[in-house]
This record gives sequence, C-alpha cells and structure tokens, in this order.
Amino acid sequence: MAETLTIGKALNLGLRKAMEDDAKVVLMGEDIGKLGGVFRITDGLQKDFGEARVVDTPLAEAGILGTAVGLAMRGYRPVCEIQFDGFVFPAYNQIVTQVAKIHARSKGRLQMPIVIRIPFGGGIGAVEHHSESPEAYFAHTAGLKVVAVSTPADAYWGIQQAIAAPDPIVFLEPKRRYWEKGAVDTDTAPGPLFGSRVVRGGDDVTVLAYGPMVKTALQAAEAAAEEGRSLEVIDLRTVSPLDLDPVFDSVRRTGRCVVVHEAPVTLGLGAEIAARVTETCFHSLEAPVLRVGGYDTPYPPSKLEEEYLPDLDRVLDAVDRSLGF
Amino acid sequence: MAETLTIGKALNLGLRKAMEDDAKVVLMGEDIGKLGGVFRITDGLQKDFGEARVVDTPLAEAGILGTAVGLAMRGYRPVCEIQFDGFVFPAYNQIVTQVAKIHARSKGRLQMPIVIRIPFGGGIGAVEHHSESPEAYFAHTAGLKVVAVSTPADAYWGIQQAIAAPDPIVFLEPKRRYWEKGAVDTDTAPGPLFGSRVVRGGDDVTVLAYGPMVKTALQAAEAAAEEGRSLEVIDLRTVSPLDLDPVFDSVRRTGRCVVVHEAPVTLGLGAEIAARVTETCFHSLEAPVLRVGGYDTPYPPSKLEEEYLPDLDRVLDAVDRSLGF
Amino acid sequence: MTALQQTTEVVDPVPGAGAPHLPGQPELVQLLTPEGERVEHPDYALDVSDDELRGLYRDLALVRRWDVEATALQRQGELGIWASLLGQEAAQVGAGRALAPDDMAFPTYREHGVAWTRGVDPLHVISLFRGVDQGGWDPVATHFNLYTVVIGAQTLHATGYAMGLQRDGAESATLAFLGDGATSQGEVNEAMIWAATFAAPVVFFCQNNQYAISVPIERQSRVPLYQRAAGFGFPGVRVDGNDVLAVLAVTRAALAAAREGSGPTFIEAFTYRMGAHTTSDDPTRYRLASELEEWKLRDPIARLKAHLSRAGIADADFFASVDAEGDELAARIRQGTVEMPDPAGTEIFDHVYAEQTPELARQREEFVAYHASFEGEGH
Amino acid sequence: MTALQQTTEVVDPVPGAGAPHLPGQPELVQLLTPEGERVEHPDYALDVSDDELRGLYRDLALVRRWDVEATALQRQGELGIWASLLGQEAAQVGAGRALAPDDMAFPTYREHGVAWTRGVDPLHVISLFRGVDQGGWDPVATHFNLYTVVIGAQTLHATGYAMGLQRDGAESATLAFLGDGATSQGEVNEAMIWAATFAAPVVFFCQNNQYAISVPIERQSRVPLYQRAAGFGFPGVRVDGNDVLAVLAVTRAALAAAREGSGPTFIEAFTYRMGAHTTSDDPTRYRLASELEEWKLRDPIARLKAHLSRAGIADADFFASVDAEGDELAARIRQGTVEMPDPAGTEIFDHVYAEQTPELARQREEFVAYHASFEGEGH
Ligand SMILES: Cc1ncc(C[n+]2csc(CCOP(=O)(O)OP(=O)(O)O)c2C)c(N)n1
Ligand SMILES: Cc1ncc(C[n+]2csc(CCOP(=O)(O)OP(=O)(O)O)c2C)c(N)n1
Ligand SMILES: [Mg+2]
Ligand SMILES: [Mg+2]
Repeated sequence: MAETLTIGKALNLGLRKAMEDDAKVVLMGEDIGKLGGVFRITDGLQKDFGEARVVDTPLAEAGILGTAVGLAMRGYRPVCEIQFDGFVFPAYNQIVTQVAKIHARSKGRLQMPIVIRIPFGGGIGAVEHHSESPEAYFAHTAGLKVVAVSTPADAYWGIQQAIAAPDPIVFLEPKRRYWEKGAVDTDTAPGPLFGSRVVRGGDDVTVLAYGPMVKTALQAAEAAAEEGRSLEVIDLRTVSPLDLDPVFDSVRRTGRCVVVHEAPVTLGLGAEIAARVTETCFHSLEAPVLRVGGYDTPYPPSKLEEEYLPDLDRVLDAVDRSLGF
Repeated sequence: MAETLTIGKALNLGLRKAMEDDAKVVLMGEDIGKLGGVFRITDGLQKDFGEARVVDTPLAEAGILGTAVGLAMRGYRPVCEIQFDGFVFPAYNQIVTQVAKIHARSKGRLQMPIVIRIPFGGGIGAVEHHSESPEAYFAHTAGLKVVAVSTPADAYWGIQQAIAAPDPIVFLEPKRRYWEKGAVDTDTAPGPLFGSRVVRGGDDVTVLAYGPMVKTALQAAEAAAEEGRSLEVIDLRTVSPLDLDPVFDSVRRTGRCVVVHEAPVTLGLGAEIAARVTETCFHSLEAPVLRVGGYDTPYPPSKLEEEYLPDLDRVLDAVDRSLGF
Repeated sequence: MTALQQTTEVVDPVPGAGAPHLPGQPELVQLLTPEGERVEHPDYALDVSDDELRGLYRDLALVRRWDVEATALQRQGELGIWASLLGQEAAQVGAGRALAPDDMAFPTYREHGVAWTRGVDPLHVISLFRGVDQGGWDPVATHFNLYTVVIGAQTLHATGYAMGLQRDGAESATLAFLGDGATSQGEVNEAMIWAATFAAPVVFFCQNNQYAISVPIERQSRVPLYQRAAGFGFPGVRVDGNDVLAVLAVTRAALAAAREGSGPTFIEAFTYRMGAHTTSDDPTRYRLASELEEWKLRDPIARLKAHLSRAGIADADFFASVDAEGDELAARIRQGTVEMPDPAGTEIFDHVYAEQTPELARQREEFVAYHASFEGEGH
Repeated sequence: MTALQQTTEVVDPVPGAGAPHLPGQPELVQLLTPEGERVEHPDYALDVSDDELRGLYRDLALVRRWDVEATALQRQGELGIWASLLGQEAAQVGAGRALAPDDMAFPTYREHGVAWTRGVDPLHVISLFRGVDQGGWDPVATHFNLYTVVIGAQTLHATGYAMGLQRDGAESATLAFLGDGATSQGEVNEAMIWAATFAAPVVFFCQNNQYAISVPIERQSRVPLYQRAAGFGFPGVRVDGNDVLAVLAVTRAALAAAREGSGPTFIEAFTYRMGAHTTSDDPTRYRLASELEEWKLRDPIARLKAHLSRAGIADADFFASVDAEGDELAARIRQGTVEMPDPAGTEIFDHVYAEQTPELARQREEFVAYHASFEGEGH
C-alpha cells in the first residue's frame, strides 16, 4: 500500500508495526508515554500497548541505556528514545563500554539488539544542546552501528529493520525534517538498512550526504543543474558501517567528491569518507575530496544557526572549488 | 639543568613544579593521594602539598570533572587524573557538554583551565578498558584541546604548559612508555605545547605519530634505513588543534604519508589528517595517505594485543604500500 | 487556555478559606497558610520587617509580570521558546533572597525569579530564549551562573565551587537549583555524595513542581524527595514552595549552616508548575485541569497579598504602584526584546577558546570571506 | 608479605576469645560470632542442615584455595593480574548460595566465590585474568553474567534484567554485586532509583571491604552505606560479611521479598579485603598492618570451622578431605592455566557484531593475509 506520510508519522507507524510483530519490543524514554514524546513520535503507543511496553522512564539517560542492556540480556528488544542529541552523553558510558562491547565480551553469547533513537541535527531554532550531530562519536565506536534516515519510506522501514537487527544501532532521525512528507510503500522495503543509495544521477561531481543534509544536497543539485552542472547525489543512509561501493563507482566516473554533514568538520564523517575515497580512487581523483560541515565550534545560538549549517550555497561553493582544482 | 628521567618521573616533577608555581593548582583523582596513583605519577605530592591540593576523590568520574568545573569557576586550576582511558566515559557528559562549552557559553567570562590527565593506549597486558585510545572523541569536540606526549622532556614541560594554559586540555600520557628514560632540560622548554616536531629527517615517506607510537615510528625508520629507505618521522604532539604545517612541508617533499596510531582506524586521527593532507598537498601526493591503526574492534584480550597494535612491521608494510603506488 | 490567561486569573483573587492544605504533610515547613495567615514553626523563626515583606511581594509580582510578558513575546514569534516559572515565584524569590551577596547560585533554565534577585537584567535572560546568546549576563559579577540546560550538571559545579570556597576560607556558600526530575540523574546523586564527603558548603534547592515535562514525580521517587539526603548523610527538609516566607527561612538556615562548616542541606520546595513545561509543551496531554485548579488556590502571590492586606502591611496604593512598576517593566522587556540586535556571525568563532587555534582562525577568515562574496548580491 | 603467605596464616588458627567484635554496630546482622558461636537474630532465622553447613565450609575453603593458587600463578607470570577475594569468601559464598537456579547474578571483577556457587569453571575465570578472553563462561547457562570492569555499570543491567523478569511474570530475582567504592558512581545511584520506581526484583549486594583500592570508605560516605537505600525508598540492611550464615539468611530474605514483588533491598556486607586490591597493588602504602591483624581475627573461614568443630558437625577427617579436594582443585587450575591455548588472532574480528560488517570482514581478510605473509620467515 502506498501512503503519503511525514517522517514523524512514518516512524510512529513503523514503531507500531514493530511492536505488533514482536511482543519483545519495549520502548523506553523520557515523556514517550502520555505525551507521546516531545516530537510525538510515540504518539498513541502507550495507550495501545500499555505501560509495560512503552515506558516513561526516570530522567536518567544512563539508566535508560543500562536497563536496556539488562532487558536485552533477558530477551527483550529495547528501543530507547534520547529526547535530544545533546542529552545522549550521560548515557555515553553505557553505550560505549557496555552496549557496544557486550557481544564481543561474551563471544556472541549475549546479543544487544538495542535501538537508540536520537532526533539529531539543527535548524529548528532551539536552545543549547538541542541541535547537535554526534554521529562521529558513535561511528568511531566499534560494536555499534549507526544509520541516518532522510525520507518517510526509510523512516518507516528503517526503524523496523533496525529493531529486527541483532546488533545495537544508533538510529538518527533528522528532526528538522520530521514534518516533511513523502510516499511510503508499506508493502515493500526500499532496500536493506545498511546500504547507501544514489538518489540523483550526475556526471560532474559526486555529492554525499545523510539525514537532514540529503535534501540540501538535492537542492544544490537542482540549482547546479540550472547552471549546467550535473551533480550525482548519494544518500549514505548508513553511517557505520559505511557502504561506499556506490560512492567509489561514482567518484571513478566524476573524479570529484564533496561530503556534506552538519557535524563539525574535524573528525566528522567527511574525514573518514575522504580518507577512504582517496585511498580507493586515488588515480581517478581530479580534486581532493572536499568537506562541507559545521565549523569546529559548539553549535551556536539559534540566531546564528543559518550561518553555521551547511546550506545550498555552501554546497555549491564546495562544488565550485572542486571543479576549480 | 639536564637530568635523565622516565616519562613517569618527569610528569611527577612537572606536576610538583606546577604546584609550587601556582597555589591554585589542585590535583584530583582516584587513589592519587597516599597511593600516588596506580602509576605513581603523583607520588609524594599529597604528603608535601596536603589533602586540599591533592584530593583523593570518591569513585565517580563525572564528579571529578563536574566539581573541577566549579573549582575552575572559583579560580582554581584543577588537574584531573582519570585512572585509565576506559574510565573516562562516565565523565563524558561533563567533558563534552560543560568543560568544552562553558567558555563559549559565557562568551569568555568563564575560563576552564582544566587538565584531564589520561594514561592511554595499550601494550601493558591489562584487562578490558585499560588499554584504549579515546583521543578522537575529544579531538572531535570543539572547545577542548588534546595533546599526547612521547618523551620525558615533553612530559615534564608539557604538563606544566598544559596547567598554565587557559583552555581545557586532555593530556594523554603513553602509559606503556611511563618507564622509558630520556634527557630532560629543566631550564628550557623544548617548544610550545601545540606544535608538532620533526623527530627524524627523511626523504621517501613522511610518517606521523603521537604518544606511544612515536617510538614505534622511529623504530620503523631505523629498520627502513637499513633497507635504504629514508623515512621522515613527525611527532604530532598536539592532536587538537593539529599543527600540520610541518607535515605539509614534509609531504610536499616526500609525496607520501603514513599516519600511525593505536586507536581504531575508522574516524581515528588518521582520517582527519589524511583528509587535510590530501586537501592541502593534493598535487604533491604520489600515493594516498595511508593509515596504520587499531582494527575497528574493541581492544582485544591482552594475549591478542600484539596482533592488534601497530608495530614496526605494520608501519613498514604501509610504507611499502605507499611506495608501491 | 494559554499560560498568559491562566496568570491573570491567578494573581488577582484573594484566596478564601477552603483553599486546600497540602494533604498529609506534617513535615512541610510553612510560615504562611494558603489563606495568608502567618504561622510559626519551631525550627524556622523568621525575623522580617514590613519593608522586606513588601519587597518580597514586589519581587513576586514583577517576576510574574516578566514571565507573562516573555510568554506573550514567544507567542508572537519574538522568542524561540520560553520556560515559564508560573507558580514557582515564591520558591525562587524566597531562595534568591536568602543568598548573601558573595554566595553563588547555580540555576537550571527556569530560575528567572532567582536571576531577578541577583540583579540580572531580564533582557539578558530573554536573549538566551531569543537565540541571541546562551545568556547575556556576567556570571562572575552577578554571582549567578549561566543557565545549565543539561539536567543536573550544575549541581556538581555548585559542589566544586563550594569546595573552592572552603579552600579560600571564604564564609560563603553555593545554592544549587534542580528540579524533581533532575534528582534521578546520576550526576546529581554524585554531587550529593561529594558534598557530604567534603562537607562542602552547598545547599541543594530542589523545586519539586510535580513534573519533569510530562512525567510525574512518582516516576522519580517513591518516597518524598527530601528524604533522599538522609541516605547520603545530611539533612533534608521539605518546605511549602508556595510560601515565600517559609522558603526564605529554610534556605537562610541551610546557607548559614553551610557557611559555618556544617556541610550540605537538601531543600525540597514543594510547589507546582502552573504553566506548561515550556511554550512548546501541551500539558493537557498528561494532566487534569482539576489539579491545576486546586493549585491555583495555593497561589504564592495571592497568599502574600492576602497577608499584607489583612495585616495592614500594604494598602491598595502599594499594590497599584507595584502593578504600575510591572507595566513599565513589561514595556521595557518588550521593547528591549524586539530591538535586540542579532549577533554577528563571527561570534560563532570568537569564544570557543581563550587562546584561539590557528585552524579556527582560518575557518573564521574563510567564513568572513565567504559571506563577503555575497555582498551586493542581495543575499 | 604476599597475599599467599597471609592466607596460610589466616585459614588455620581457631580464633580464640578476644577476637574483637565490630565496634558499635548494633545494626549488624550476625548469626555466627567471630568465635564461631551460633547466635539468633529476631529478623533472620536460618534453617540450615548439617550437610549444608559442611557444604558452605567446603565452598569457602575451595574458593580460597582457588584464589591462593591464582595469586601464585600471577606471581609466576602465568596471569596478567589477579583480583583476590581473600577475606570476602563468606560474603560471596553466602550471597551465591542464596540464589535460586533461575535467579541471575551480576558480578563485578572479584566475585570468584559467587562464580563458584554458580558452577562456573574456575578456568573460565582465570582465562580473563590471563588475557585469553573476557571471561570464558556462558552467562546464560550459568545465570552468572560476565565480569564488569567499569565500576557500577552492571547494577543497571541487573535492574533492567529484573524489569524483564517482571514482564515475563517470572518468579525470579537478580543479584547485583558492587563494592563500597562503586556506591559513589552515578550509575549505581540511578540503578537504585530505577529499582525503587519500578519495584524491580533486584537485590543490591554491596561488599563493603573498607577500601576502593587505596581510598577508605569514609571518602565515599559519611554514614553507613546500608542507610543509602532508605533515601531511595527501600530497605537497607548491614550484615556481617564475614559470617556466611548471616549473609545467606539476609540475602535469601531479600531475594524472596524481591520475587514476591516487594521490590529491591540493599545489603551492605561489612567485610574486609585482606589482600591487595589486585596483584598490581601495594596496600602497605595506604593502610596499617595492625588493621589487617585485627581483621584476621574475624576470618570468615576460621569462624565457620570453629563452629563446625565445636558443634560436632565436622571432624578432622572432613577437614582433611576438604584440604585434599583443595589440593586437587589447585592442581587442576594450575595445569589448566599453563596449558591454556592462546586465542587465534582472528578472534579479534569474529564477535564484534552478530552480523559481520563488510569493512570488518575486509580487515579480517587483510589481517589473515598479512600474517600469512610472515609464515616461514620465523616471525
Ligand atoms: C540530560 C538531559 N536529559 C533530558 C533533557 C530534556 N529535558 C529538559 S527539561 C526536562 C524535565 C526536567 O524536569 P525537572 O528536573 O523536574 O525540572 P522542571 O522542568 O520541572 O523545572 C527534560 C527531560 C535535558 N535537558 N537534559
Ligand atoms: C568507572 C571506573 N573507574 C575507575 C576504575 C578503576 N578501579 C578499578 S577497581 C577500583 C576500586 C573499586 O572499589 P570498590 O567498588 O570498593 O570495589 P573493590 O575493588 O573494593 O571490590 C577502581 C577505582 C574502574 N574500574 N571503573
Ligand atoms: Mg519538575
Ligand atoms: Mg571496596
């Protein structure tokens, strides 16, 4: 069945489906019950599945992740909501030293099918700690997987795929795109969870993005087309593991690559991608891989976020610089 | 005055000097008092400076960093010891959301001259969580600075420079080299804290390292020399900010670059360095920047750490691959 | 019903008899009943002049006026968000007025009433919610730390600062604010452990406003929060948070004890968040209107007003003058807000470090050059 | 003096009168005095057969023998490190034997005595300290989680597992081990908050062995630790941790209460770490020999031995047979250790994920090819 849904609603329906399919799925988080979460992603779920499956937790993120570990050991599939990106850090110890390592520690005897949902990124005019992009911290952590959705269809299917997967997954939701609509085929998944996807073909420069920046990259491609430049846009979708084969194919053709993300450039995903693309496509590159990202500063007050965040113009600027090499 | 000291002893003397020079310096950590720390880096300091300046803390890393923030606000210069790399994560929230951001949050009205000492890296045959290299987590965090010492002289002077500096600094100590000796001139600092240094000249390949891997890189250069290959070795010394100008100069000459660290390769410092070197020296590069690091796995049980850690042979292998391009 | 409308209803009526006392709380310290009657408490005598009483009323009324204005400004798109203190004025003003000038306060994001008592310009608080900065006041000069948004983190800062006071031999204390929800954070519990261990001069002031956003207090603790402290080895006390006199007395006593070296105290100010969590919140999803109605009868401002009137401490002229002052304040806040200049883009780079890094200096230059490239392009 | 030497001194002497009782601790639950005399406690009756008593003695003696052997193996370079439980055998065996088969235990890194009671092969514990793996036993089959080295993290796991038990309607409970130092960690306090809020069937078993490495208990709490629990709203009890019967009784009662839905209990087992923190530690730097001497008089094994002898429950033959069994065990541990094969290098890659990633598969291939390239080179 094809429906038009917002990303937020698609997540809501995806969660509902996952809960119907598997009684072991338990949602945990702050304000996810009666309130339905501050973004209403869990709206109505507590009413229908009860307080034991949609748990309004104490205000303690380490507690959320730490008890999720115990529930997972008992055979449950906890889906933890972190209210905002900037509030994942109290849970960091549990995520990095426990969630990520228990499978290896136990030589596979204990699985950690935990999903950590994080509304991430900026652009919503919020106060401090509500607009961050912490994905590199998790992508650098062996034992975790990290995905970032950009469309309602990926949201609907991705959350189900993540919940069904046996490994711990940081599931990044582009919060400023929650209200954007798109078609969702509720019968067929658009592809595997850990695969990147060419979302617009092109020949001159390969532009990579994930999460909220996919739309920005597509807008840039649109604008570039008007000036006769053909950008290939790839939605990475999975941040860890990276699926770069389609990227390598593309770059071998275009010879140029620009990576876009909101996170600070230094040691952001762009760094890893630049290193790998250069290593793999060295002889095809006509310009170094260029990175467009947040500056190496804390996320600024909201009156400055437009200046901080990569936008269409900054992507085009990088494309120009790439072509100028 | 020139003395021969171990890195551990140099740190101990450097701390002592800093405490003598500035009454506001307060050391905090687990077991740093009577015991002198598990590595004895603070040996004798509580006896001489008292319990108010060398504080055996409760067993709570968030508490150590969080109270350090308050002490810094009150004009103190806290030097926090994290007992082992793997135990910094309970303090992660304070480090990332508070220590790193308070200067910006307050528009410079509040300084955070906090030093976070972390014995880091592997190779000592320890159990889980005692051998990690978390530097990329901090280098990706705006507002922090990160240094890694590799010699007794840098240890002696670096710890004093770090304590005197106005910004928060993660000070990484190569734990497996604590017992290695070297000459220390206690009259003259070997250079600024945030500068990299060419430690061996060479023409064929530029090899970059910091902390414990500097010695490994030098050993590799020695071995390579026997086979007629000339490696230039640069001790990065500062991990954030990076000081890459000497690296760019070198790579423009050699055309080849290998980065070595113990941390997992994916999103390790090598990624950032590869991206920047490629961007800056694109037309000089005859091979992609190659990375030698830990695998993308949790640090393994100690019987496997030799296989996990970069060693002379793996560096030489990368050098060969670089020259093979 | 918006928070704004609620407010107008709440401030004016003099509460009659029948305002329910808080049920079954013998341990609750109260010096003023909801009807505005002054009562004594064996442990907390309060010596307060008529001038001071009128001053407290003025504080409460102006702080509420500020809050109402800010809520309105947010509704009109001038602020990104606003965290209203509606209903918690007495807890905040009482606590703030208990501070000595050199004491240091560590607020959350809702302590506008405490900010007021520290002489912080309301516009410096507004600027945070407008997205201009992270708070425009000087935390050193005002002895009022910047707001901390990460729940509970500031309790450790307050404890560390208190340890600094000890080392300085200063006869001062710190006051750490936190919410009921915050008591579940590990860091908050660590702060209490450290404070106990080092007998640090810090007072933990918890406004139990019954909710952490939508989550009721029962989810954070199954016993009254003030009892938490005993487990760490220091006193806990529950005070009627809508009774400014009781809050003042209890906080003064705790701060005095801290300054004298007796170590920390945990104060649970039992109160109620009469508005939404923030302007983004919709409390009708998780609580009954009847609950709010009940709490309106315990309104902290009406209570003091009734006392001042009945005891002949203030007359209609006084109340009118406070109202007029409120209108002026509101006008100043409104004008100051809409005229507040946007920050310069380069601010992004200028305060990250005390010693700027070459890389960030480079990014700043690029930023300037990049934006200059659009000039004249109509961007 | 090594831990090994200490041990031999401690096991044998039958404690005379004059063994000091723990000072001023009316709240301490005790069923066996340091002299080995059986006493009653109003709240904790213990019904235990002679067979069971002999079984407990055997547990204590064998666990100590294992510990002594492991310490020796470490000294001889066969283990990287060893965390001795010397002095804490009664606390661990008492707690472990209180568990029902389906209860789940969450140890720290020192609970070898509990491992023993769960049927974990000592060599599977040894393998961790040898650096072969992170613990070789099956945590699911043994109902004994892997060791957790990050202080306190496991208390949340135990609480979450207990929440799972609730959801399953299982009549089981979890037992979370922690040290005195661990009580300062935020996560541990969060675990207690969660357990209280959800009335989770978890028992927190804190071995207060007086030190966190070098840091004495006074730095973690200024009141007895068992009092912490009341602040969170559930019972706390202090038991003589060197009295295996008291520990068994108290833990059984707490687990039964948890299984019946009464929620958590905090048990503080008051004991002493008679050895070093680990083989890397040097306790002479931070504590007086006299302290240890005093605690030797409260030795948990000598105490039970005295009771068994005096009450005629066990005779010299029995003790000799346990000694013999101990020698066999030690020999098996020694041989198993020195013969333990090193893990294959590819193990590094094989358990990171349940579903291997292409990148890690690639790294594994490279690893294999790289190491193959040295073959025949004498590397
Ligand atoms: C670490 C962290 N987690 C989550 C949040 C999101 N959040 C903001 S306010 C709030 C509720 C706070 O409740 P309480 O402590 O009772 O204070 P109140 O808002 O009632 O004054 C939450 C969950 C946050 N700011 N920080
Ligand atoms: C989070 C963390 N910080 C520091 C350490 C280092 N460390 C290992 S054991 C220990 C002391 C633990 O004391 P306690 O909880 O009393 O347990 P005990 O060792 O006495 O059994 C410390 C500080 C650690 N393992 N984890
Ligand atoms: Mg609240
Ligand atoms: Mg201990």
